[in-house]
Amino acid sequence: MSTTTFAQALNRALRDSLAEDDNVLVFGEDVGQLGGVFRITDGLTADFGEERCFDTPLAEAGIAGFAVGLAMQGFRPVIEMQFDAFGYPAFEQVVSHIAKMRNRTQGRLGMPIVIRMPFAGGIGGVEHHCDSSEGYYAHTPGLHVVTPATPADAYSLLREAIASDDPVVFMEPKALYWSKAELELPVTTEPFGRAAVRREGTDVTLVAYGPQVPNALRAAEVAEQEEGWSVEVVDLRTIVPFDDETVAASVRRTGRCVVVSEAQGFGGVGGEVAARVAERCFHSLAAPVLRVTGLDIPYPPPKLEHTHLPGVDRILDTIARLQWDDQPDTTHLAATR
Amino acid sequence: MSTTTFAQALNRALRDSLAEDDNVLVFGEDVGQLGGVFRITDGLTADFGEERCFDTPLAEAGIAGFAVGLAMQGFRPVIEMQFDAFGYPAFEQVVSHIAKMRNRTQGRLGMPIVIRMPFAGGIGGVEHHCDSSEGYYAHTPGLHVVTPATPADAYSLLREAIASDDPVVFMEPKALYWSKAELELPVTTEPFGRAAVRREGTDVTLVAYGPQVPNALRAAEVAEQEEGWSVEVVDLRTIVPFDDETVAASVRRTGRCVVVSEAQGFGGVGGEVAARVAERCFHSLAAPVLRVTGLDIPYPPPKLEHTHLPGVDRILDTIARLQWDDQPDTTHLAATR
Amino acid sequence: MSTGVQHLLPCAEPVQLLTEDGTRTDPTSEVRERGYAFPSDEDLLAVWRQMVIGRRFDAQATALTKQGRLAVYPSSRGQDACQVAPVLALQEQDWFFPTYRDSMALISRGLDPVEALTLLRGSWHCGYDPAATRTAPQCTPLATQAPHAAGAGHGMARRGEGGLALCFIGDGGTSEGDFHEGLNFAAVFNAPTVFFVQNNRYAISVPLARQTKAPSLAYKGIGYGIRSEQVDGNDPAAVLAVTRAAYEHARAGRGPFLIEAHTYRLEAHTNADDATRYRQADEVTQWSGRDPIARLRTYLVGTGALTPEREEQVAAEAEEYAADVRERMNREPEVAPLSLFDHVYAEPTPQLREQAAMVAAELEDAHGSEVTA
Amino acid sequence: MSTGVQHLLPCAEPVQLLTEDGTRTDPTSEVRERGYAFPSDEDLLAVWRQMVIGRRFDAQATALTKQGRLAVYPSSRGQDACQVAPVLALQEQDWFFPTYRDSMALISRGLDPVEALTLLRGSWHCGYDPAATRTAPQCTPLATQAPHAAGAGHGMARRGEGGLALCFIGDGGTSEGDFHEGLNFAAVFNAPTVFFVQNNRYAISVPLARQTKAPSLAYKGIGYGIRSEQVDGNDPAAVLAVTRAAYEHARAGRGPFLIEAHTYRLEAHTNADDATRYRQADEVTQWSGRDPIARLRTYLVGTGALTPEREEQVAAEAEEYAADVRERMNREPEVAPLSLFDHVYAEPTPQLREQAAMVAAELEDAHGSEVTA
Ligand SMILES: Cc1ncc(C[n+]2csc(CCOP(=O)(O)OP(=O)(O)O)c2C)c(N)n1
Ligand SMILES: Cc1ncc(C[n+]2csc(CCOP(=O)(O)OP(=O)(O)O)c2C)c(N)n1
Ligand SMILES: [Mg+2]
Ligand SMILES: [Mg+2]
Repeated sequence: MSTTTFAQALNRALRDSLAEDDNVLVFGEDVGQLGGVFRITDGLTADFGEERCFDTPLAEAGIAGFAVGLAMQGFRPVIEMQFDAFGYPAFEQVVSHIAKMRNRTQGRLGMPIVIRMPFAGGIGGVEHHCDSSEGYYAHTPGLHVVTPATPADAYSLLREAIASDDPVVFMEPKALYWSKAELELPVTTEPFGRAAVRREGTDVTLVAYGPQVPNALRAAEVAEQEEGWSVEVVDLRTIVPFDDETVAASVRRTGRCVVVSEAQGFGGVGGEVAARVAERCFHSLAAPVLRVTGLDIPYPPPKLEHTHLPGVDRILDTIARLQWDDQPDTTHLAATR
Repeated sequence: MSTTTFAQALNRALRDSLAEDDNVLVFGEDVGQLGGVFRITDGLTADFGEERCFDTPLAEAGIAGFAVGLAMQGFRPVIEMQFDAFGYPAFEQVVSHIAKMRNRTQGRLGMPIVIRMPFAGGIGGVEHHCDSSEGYYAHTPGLHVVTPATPADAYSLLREAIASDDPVVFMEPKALYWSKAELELPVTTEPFGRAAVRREGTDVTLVAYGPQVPNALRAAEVAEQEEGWSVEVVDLRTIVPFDDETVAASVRRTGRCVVVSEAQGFGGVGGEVAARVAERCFHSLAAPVLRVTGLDIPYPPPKLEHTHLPGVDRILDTIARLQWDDQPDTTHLAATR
Repeated sequence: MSTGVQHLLPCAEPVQLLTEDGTRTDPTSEVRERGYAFPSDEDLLAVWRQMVIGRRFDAQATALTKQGRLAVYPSSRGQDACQVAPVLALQEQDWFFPTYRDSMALISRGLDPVEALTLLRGSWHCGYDPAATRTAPQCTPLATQAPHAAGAGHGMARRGEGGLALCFIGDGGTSEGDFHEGLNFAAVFNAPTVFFVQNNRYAISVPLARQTKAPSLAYKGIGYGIRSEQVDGNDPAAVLAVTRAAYEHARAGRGPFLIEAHTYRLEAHTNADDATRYRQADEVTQWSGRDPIARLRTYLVGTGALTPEREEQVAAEAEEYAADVRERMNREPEVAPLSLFDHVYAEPTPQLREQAAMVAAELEDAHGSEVTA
Repeated sequence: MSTGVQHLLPCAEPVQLLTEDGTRTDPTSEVRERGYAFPSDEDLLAVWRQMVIGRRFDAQATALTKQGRLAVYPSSRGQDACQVAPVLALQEQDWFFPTYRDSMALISRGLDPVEALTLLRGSWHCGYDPAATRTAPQCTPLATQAPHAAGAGHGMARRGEGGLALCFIGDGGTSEGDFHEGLNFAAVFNAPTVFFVQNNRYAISVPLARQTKAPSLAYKGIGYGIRSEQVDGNDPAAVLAVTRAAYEHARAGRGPFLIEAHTYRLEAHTNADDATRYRQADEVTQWSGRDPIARLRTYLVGTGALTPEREEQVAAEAEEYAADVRERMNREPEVAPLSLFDHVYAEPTPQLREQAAMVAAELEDAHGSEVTA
């Protein structure tokens, strides 16, 4: 066991994939000699050569489209969008080509492309550097959307993403890059489509992903200590595919649910999760499913980001709204099933 | 009163806005002499001159960005994205500039831009011509997202959009362009942010918008005739701002709700609506809020689009799943409030 | 201006090897220096034959729209030289990146015409196998194929097997950002990719003058350090000669090449378009007089390469081809609703399995009620 | 090549009016023909003065990052001539479109330095009033300002008041599709927009050779039919002369103009960047020797326009300027959490009012608990 940061786990996953398969290519802006602005690709050019890890001109649609062409030739491109908001210029390539190619061609032409994208905030970044754009991609059929929250998942999910025959939008929570775990690499965690119960509890389920998993865990602890609520925390890990089973089983057990998502709330992943839970667990719910999300505003400047971000307090306030005093008759609710 | 099509109402709204305000400019691909591929801008160049309604080079980011520059100079651009999917190249301009400019500049620089976008399917269009992209825009703070479903709203909401000091993504359901109403123009309907109860009912609320409003109304009629269900139909009219009041009031009255949206369901507007309703009307609900949406697939080829689209049958099937036989005790449910 | 950049600029006038009435031009010194060799009769005969078949096919496809057998059809009549010559000059290992307009080019590449028409028939998006045919799906979002072709070219260079990528694009498409990015990537990575602009003077209704103020679209090349040329796109000999030079350039590892072919779309944008709204009849008449097929025919008859017998033969071949297309397109294609779920991902997600089950149940119901009805 | 296109191409070598050691060059005939007039001592003195103040400001801003007073700062040291001359040559009615790197240009335009630093301080996004200053918010998404500047230029032409738009962009930014679309729109609409590329040879770590194979970025102009020039970006006299010619061209209704200024970023990309990872120290040393301020100083001392007294005066002015910036930036800025909701729309939506109420209640709570604590 040794201490591994999230960033190191990602770097190692890239290394191991490059070593294993000659068709894996890593490219994007500043990923070569510089090793990426977050140093996720550090040393790859030195160790695997310019041929395998290289810089491109500054043009995100070009990067994504170039990856499409390379994928047609049997390569497995792993591309980086330097920051979430700088993925928008590539939107058309991602949505109309990368996501749809397999479908358009009746399965004859898959797109084994990984789009790495540092996302979300909490790092004091100026405008356009802290967007949460997972909602756009999750709403696009044909893409997998992966949001690791631990160094082990960072490694294992990235390996799986690169090995996948389908495109993966791999969203890396910037605020977690320097988070650590005791870990021996390589490690294999659960595959795509499996959520993880990160903490068990009986009173309420917090569903979170990516940057908000640590927050949810902190909130759960405080809730237990200060209010005596037993809080279960589910980490989605992958938004697409979605693990209805694990989420619904948890909420059916606890009878209450709060969804935590850092993105602006309206029309986002948080709404999808809340809607699914309410649909599937209706008769088990003792209170409405509530959401704690970012505000419906453009990501704020550094000095105000703490007001925007779902923090422990806001999560606790929301749990408190789950009508604990009403003691609704869950037996009767169950009878209406 | 005379018979007016949806398309004519839009054309008239553009005309009246052009006549009223010299700063209104209409531009995009083929909107000039051709009058647009759907003829929505028919005759505008002839009547108002090349200066006011004109063609541009084929470049959607360019069109949107050019509109930003013109808006900075006090103009009110009304731009057209020829088809929904061809709005994707402009995504960055829309999301990072048009949507955010007022906010970035502390209210000093508004973006009175209308982005007209024919959307959704049902017209036998080939790939990329029938996307439902409202979910992407509704998830973007700073944009109004408007989805008229009647000729009267087409006129009135477009006038309001052009008069608005904020950007509006104005989504025109292609399948409704040739729908008709007896109507005298100009007409003023309810403003942005007000949903309309298009049909009253007591047993279940159908919430729909844009292309699915007529479907919801047809389904309501069949449901009444064939099953004796009294179905209320709410037309959202504008997704952003959202009319929680009207929607929640209806669902609290009926106790049941089905959300109908043509877009692929996952992570879309349908999920947002379902989540809001379930949150706000929890104790009035006799059954979970269900959704009827497009499938989570790329928009299908013409010969298969009927399988994808939420049709009357699928809406009826879904209403049938609302646990009518259980006769849940709504009194007791209310008591848990 | 530095002479070091001269080779990146196109000729001042479009390269022409055959005059409008089918006689050989006296090539300018520029044309000679650039090595645009006049093709052999044999090669030109092959181009002529394929143009005749292509045009017949094109007419047949337009007819199929009237019978409701195609959802829509964008004709390339008038652009026949561009549709045929660059494609015939490709090698099998090369990749071709066509647009929605390039159905004639697809069949020139040897694709099954019914598979080629799948998109426009509306039974699926892409009907042919891109890997087997080394032909990308026809691209509708303008210019998005440019970076694909750059990537594919670079990919082939990496494989080292001598393949190249040919990317078709329209004049309108050159205004999109993806055109710029595609050309730049191709240049920076020295990809063997040939960009072939069919400048047919219109983008639906938008005339070239609204698209660009460049002296010619071929002047865009130097901004990427890409060798460029402009050619009379209705001169099959010139189109063949210039594309061949471009392929040689690319295969020799000298990087991408940009060709602008000046041509004209004789039909409306698609059968659904009304071209009289935006262009004058006499313009169309004028361009009809510059017909690439007639021009090449005159030349080949003149050299004796094209005999009346051969002409009859090819005409019959074209009729047969069209009859086959007509016959096969008149059969209603099979479309399986549940196939909608088959290829969204290699493995369907649980969510898609749920939705497929719902659709299956609906179909069962419908089938059931049909049976009882 | 047709001589008709010659005027759209840049000079073969970057225009230079002052040598590296500050003496007047003997301008080439090309330079003379193009009318790049050597500026007056008075004008050059104004440029020199502003460069001295700008560089002092730049150093001060870098120092503020070390004290945590700025979230980040992208220095433009070394690019001083580009930051100052084009901006001083603008008229008040003109609009300026800067990027994140152009803080020195912002203060050259007369903006309040604290307002100009708001973005980088992190207290809001844009701190100045774009309409009042006729300066767009600093643009971070690369090249997206190019179509804005085209639209603004066109808008000003419509108003007929003689204004123009100046658009700054980096070498890296020229690779983005929006650069292409912006230039093309400007050309097609004949907008009075001047695109000024600060080619500082790096885009963060990506060197120019990875960005383009063009002989020079100025060769991109002809592809849009845009008049283009390349200039020694460390020669303040040449930068001033060429931008002035470009402005005259635009104001005369002759359309947009593209300038590439060859320069160098002496600092790292931002204070957070480590430039030693991707470039050699001797390259930096070499470019340090081409300092635009020293060069112009030598020249002006030579002509007698710059006296020791004036130098002292300006140095003092610069110190005062920096002291004021330091002092004001050391005060903690006021940021009102509820202002987050004020300008998302002209009128907040009901949803935003709900969220504002939630935040207000949280603040009340926090305040309450502070009071009771
Ligand atoms: C990104 C995008 N925007 C708009 C369209 C709609 N559209 C289809 S064809 C066309 C005209 C294209 O003109 P051109 O590139 O000259 O090709 P041509 O049709 O003349 O072959 C347009 C605007 C599209 N397909 N893609
Ligand atoms: C669309 C987009 N992609 C990526 C970035 C991240 N980024 C910020 S500055 C920069 C380098 C820009 O280089 P250049 O255009 O040469 O300007 P310079 O920084 O040298 O002034 C990059 C890649 C961005 N801001 N916008
Ligand atoms: Mg065309
Ligand atoms: Mg640079």
